[in-house]
Amino acid sequence: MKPLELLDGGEGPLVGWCDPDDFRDWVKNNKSRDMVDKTMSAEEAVSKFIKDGMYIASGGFGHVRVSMNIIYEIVKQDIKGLTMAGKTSVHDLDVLIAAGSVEKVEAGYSFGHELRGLSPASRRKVENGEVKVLTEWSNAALQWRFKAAAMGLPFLPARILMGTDTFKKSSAKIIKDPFTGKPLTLIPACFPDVAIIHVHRADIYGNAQIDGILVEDFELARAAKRVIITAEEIIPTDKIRDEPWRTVIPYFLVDAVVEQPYGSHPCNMPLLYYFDEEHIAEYLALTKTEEGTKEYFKKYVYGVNDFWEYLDLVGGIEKLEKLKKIEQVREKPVYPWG
Amino acid sequence: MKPLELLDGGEGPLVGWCDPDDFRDWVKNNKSRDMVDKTMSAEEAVSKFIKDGMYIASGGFGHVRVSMNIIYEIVKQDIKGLTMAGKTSVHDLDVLIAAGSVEKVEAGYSFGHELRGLSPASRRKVENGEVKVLTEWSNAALQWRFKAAAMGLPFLPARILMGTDTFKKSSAKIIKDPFTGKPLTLIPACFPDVAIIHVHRADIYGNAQIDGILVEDFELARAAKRVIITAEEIIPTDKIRDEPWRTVIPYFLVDAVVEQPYGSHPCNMPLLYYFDEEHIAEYLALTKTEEGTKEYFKKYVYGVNDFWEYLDLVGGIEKLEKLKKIEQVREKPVYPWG
Amino acid sequence: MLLQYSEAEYMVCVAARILEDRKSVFVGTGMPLLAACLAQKLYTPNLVIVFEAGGIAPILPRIPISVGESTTFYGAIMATSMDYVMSLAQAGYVDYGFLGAAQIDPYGNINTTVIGDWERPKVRLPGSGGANDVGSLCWKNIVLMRQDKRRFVPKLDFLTTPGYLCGNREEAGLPAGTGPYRVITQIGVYEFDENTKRMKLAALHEGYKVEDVEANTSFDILIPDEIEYTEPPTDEELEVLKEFDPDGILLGKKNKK
Amino acid sequence: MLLQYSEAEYMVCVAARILEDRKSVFVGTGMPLLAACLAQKLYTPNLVIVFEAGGIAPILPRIPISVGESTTFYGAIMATSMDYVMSLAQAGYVDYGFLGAAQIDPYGNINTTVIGDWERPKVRLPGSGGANDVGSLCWKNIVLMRQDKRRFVPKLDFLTTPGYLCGNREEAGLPAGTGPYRVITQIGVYEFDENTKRMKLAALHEGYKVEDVEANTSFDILIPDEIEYTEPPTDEELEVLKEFDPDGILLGKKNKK
Repeated sequence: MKPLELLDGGEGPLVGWCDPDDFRDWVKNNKSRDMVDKTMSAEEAVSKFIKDGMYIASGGFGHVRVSMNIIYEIVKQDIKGLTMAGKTSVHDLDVLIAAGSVEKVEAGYSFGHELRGLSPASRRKVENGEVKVLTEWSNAALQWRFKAAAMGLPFLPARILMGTDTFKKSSAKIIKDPFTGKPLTLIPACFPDVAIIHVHRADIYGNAQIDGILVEDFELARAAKRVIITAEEIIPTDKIRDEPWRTVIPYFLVDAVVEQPYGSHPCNMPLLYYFDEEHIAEYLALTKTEEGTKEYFKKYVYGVNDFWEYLDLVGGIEKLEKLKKIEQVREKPVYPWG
Repeated sequence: MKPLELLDGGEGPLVGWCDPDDFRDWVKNNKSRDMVDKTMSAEEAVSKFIKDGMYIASGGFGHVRVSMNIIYEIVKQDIKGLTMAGKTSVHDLDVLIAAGSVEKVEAGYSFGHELRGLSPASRRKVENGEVKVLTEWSNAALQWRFKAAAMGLPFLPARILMGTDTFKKSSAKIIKDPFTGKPLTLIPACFPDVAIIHVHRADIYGNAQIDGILVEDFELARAAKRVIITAEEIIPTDKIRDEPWRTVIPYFLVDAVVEQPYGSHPCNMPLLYYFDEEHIAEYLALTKTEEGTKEYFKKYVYGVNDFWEYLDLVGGIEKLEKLKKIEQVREKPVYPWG
Repeated sequence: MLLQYSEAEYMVCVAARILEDRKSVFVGTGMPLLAACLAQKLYTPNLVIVFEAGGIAPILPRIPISVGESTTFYGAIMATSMDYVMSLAQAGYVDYGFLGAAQIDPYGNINTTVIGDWERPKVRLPGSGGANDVGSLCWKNIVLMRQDKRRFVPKLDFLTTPGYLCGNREEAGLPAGTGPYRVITQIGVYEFDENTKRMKLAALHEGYKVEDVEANTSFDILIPDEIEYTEPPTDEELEVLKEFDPDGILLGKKNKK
Repeated sequence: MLLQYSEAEYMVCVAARILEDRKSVFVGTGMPLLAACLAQKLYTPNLVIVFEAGGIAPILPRIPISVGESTTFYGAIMATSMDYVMSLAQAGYVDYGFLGAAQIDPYGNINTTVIGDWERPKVRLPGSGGANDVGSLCWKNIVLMRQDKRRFVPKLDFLTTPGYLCGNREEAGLPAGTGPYRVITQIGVYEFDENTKRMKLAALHEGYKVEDVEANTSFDILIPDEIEYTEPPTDEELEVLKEFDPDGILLGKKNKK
């Protein structure tokens, strides 16, 4: 047999990876195939499934379709030492860094708020060493890491990263492909301890539907060891069974189902409500300092009893209806950061 | 760098594979991004895109959602020397073998009609050497070959085939995975020359929707160099744009769009019409001999001017309505082969 | 002894009783599907049926004759793709698989590709289909097949789907902890010796003797000191089977082979 | 000279004129999206806009501020996933990509990760995001960025996304025939020498001189013998930009940097 060549290896630590045989054992022993009611409160879901030091990943993309009620609950329960996938993780990651919950990041797109500018809190903490960037990736690399995991594989090949420092700071490898004879990157699987995914609707067992683009949640839900679903609404299972082709996440992947209308606020929920740019601007302004950051969390996380109170505080039904109108292109957005 | 080990290689020929860089060049030069009307007759689609000696793959699964109007047209135009992917290809492959169009097969599940028994025509021709089985695969292996191609990759890893004669007669390889240190199969991509996919509806540009399971058509449409879509109905592009999450095949993958209601007959079209078991039984009975096979084609392919005449011949609207009732569980199926 | 029930019915009933509740099972049409339906109705109401073409946990309005037809996703919790369900199996989500076979060897490896030489076969069979995938990726595989000396052979004409290979299944790279679990024939049920991974009689069906096993096997098969017996189909089981397959389409066919 | 239009508007208009009709383009929000929209409106009506989060060919009701928000699949021909669009790009279906950068080197490699040392950065930037993917997989990449001596550097603080690497892009395994195509700054447009793969002035914007290029570049940049000039934004272009971005949200922001 001809020897295959391993050409290069990233120097970054292999985080979130495990032997697919170990993941299979986890699935066998911990993921029930039984259809049982998994509805619970955000408080219960976080205290049950998210522990200090875990590797977490959040669904959606940037400020779009993010489970903010779970993010705030992580802050409230003062979970520490988390590692988070920076898979165009923006507001969610920034809030958890600002709160001191996330201490390590696998960076894809992180520490920025797209057009809104860089994240004051994340920049401060990364630059002063409080938060450690473990590895660098691209967006495609991170989602293919989840896809490899979803497929029960140790890696997926890809034609990216070669020749760059992004590769050097990753844990990918480059081989000489035995079919083409050309260099090919192998992207290691990533099996997060917990994925937190906000969806349009789910039944009590966790069968979930998402409207519009899936980003990488189709894969992430299978990659993670535990999946917390938050849903804009709980629907009867009959509705799932009426259109089974609309199921994006089947129940046996899911460990907790939390019903929370407007659960993505201040982020966008496609077709339902737009970004609350005023709130995001307030957050970005306050998190410029440590004091302001404390003020933000005191007001919006510690100062409210639950997400309903939070929704009242950020403007209540009037604000939410306005965000709905903007989302549905019936009203012009406002960009206070412009 | 540690040398990687190439542990084993299948002895089968590497069919349908090309360097992903060559496929990229094909895509650059031959797949237009322009939205142009691609509707044409089955006759035109076949004469334009299917040439002697090509590698073809048919969508759907077994006797389900198969583009029979194109299959019959291939017979009618007497295309020869085709290689076909036996990806649970059943009736389509058997008809093309019986007619002498397909001469080589990459076998996954082939030469059988599931519960209906083995294919008389295919068995005869494989056993007497008229048809050559090039390679052996499993169903998952073949669809991952298409998935690798769809992703623009030379291969996908998988944990199947190891240790078997199926592997030996494939063109897969086994390496020592650099992450786990365990043997891992590499499934080479497969880029068919033409894929023929029957769908529920499409617009004139080729944006296509499929109801129910996708089998492997989501991947196959991207893997093939040319894609012929046949559709139960053509719909306005507005309907596609109203629900873009229902698009399974976007227009820029598609080269021809043929509108043909009941185009899957005698195969099943999910939610629309059931298998025509009487017709399949007639086919299976006639193809027991070469004479019977000729008779079948004389009657149902050469003896009709188009697919409409064929539909009349197999029982017309009354038969089709009956198959609809069976499909929609309003009437009991008949199984003449039972 | 075959007055009240056929051999196929006996096999299906025994298979149904082996399945566990709250587990998932990859099924093909015919006997495996009937066994899964029977189990779901009588013994394992929460059994999750998965079809290789993409249907997951349907409410079957009648017995599908193809694993890709629409009844396989009728009222399902998900209608997805082959990649999705095969990936689920590869990631460890599918507990049981059912396989049929033309030949089996002492390690539970099976042949569904050719009888005779591969280049110029005496009988060309359909090939692996999903069998190699099911046999590689599910946690426990159950083989349902007719037993005779030409089918229970020391060396297969073609090794389509892995059992324990030569006892080295895991070293070959197949997922750890997987492999053939039971073989069910018209004569009895077989398991695999924990150490040698070779086939071993687990139980005889009513009316059969150890000599029948030996007379229908071309290799040395392990026979335990104490012989256990399976229960024949109960009236309740037979009634349910009749309900699912009133015309004997699925079982009648198998009997003729 | 910047009375009627801003530098950002000039850059967007030049970018829009570079795109070809009947081609596909990967866009991020901000300047790239405005350039694509402007091109679609005036020059390349059949330009196919692709967003990395999954939206393909939408009918934009307004300018999205995130590449994942719902307007990116409003009236689209497909609303799919990141895997799908990245796979399309990997298979050669995406013709153009747009990239921004904090630093660029003579080979068109770019940095969007850190200024200073990676371990303890002076400025931590967002990282690659989709940039490494776009820069690796699209056929032709266009970089839009501000030019000065700290940004046009001989050696990047961090090589986030490949240009021509050291001229060995293809040998490194990146898809054949791909690479940076143009760099557009406030001063001019740059291309890459066919042989050396090093950056070369293609055209200056109105009002700029070769000395401005040299004063704002920290490496030897190739200057052709004959200098070409770009056309400044036309009134028609500026009107269309105003229509798309009436409040200057997307361009105003860029100007402030």
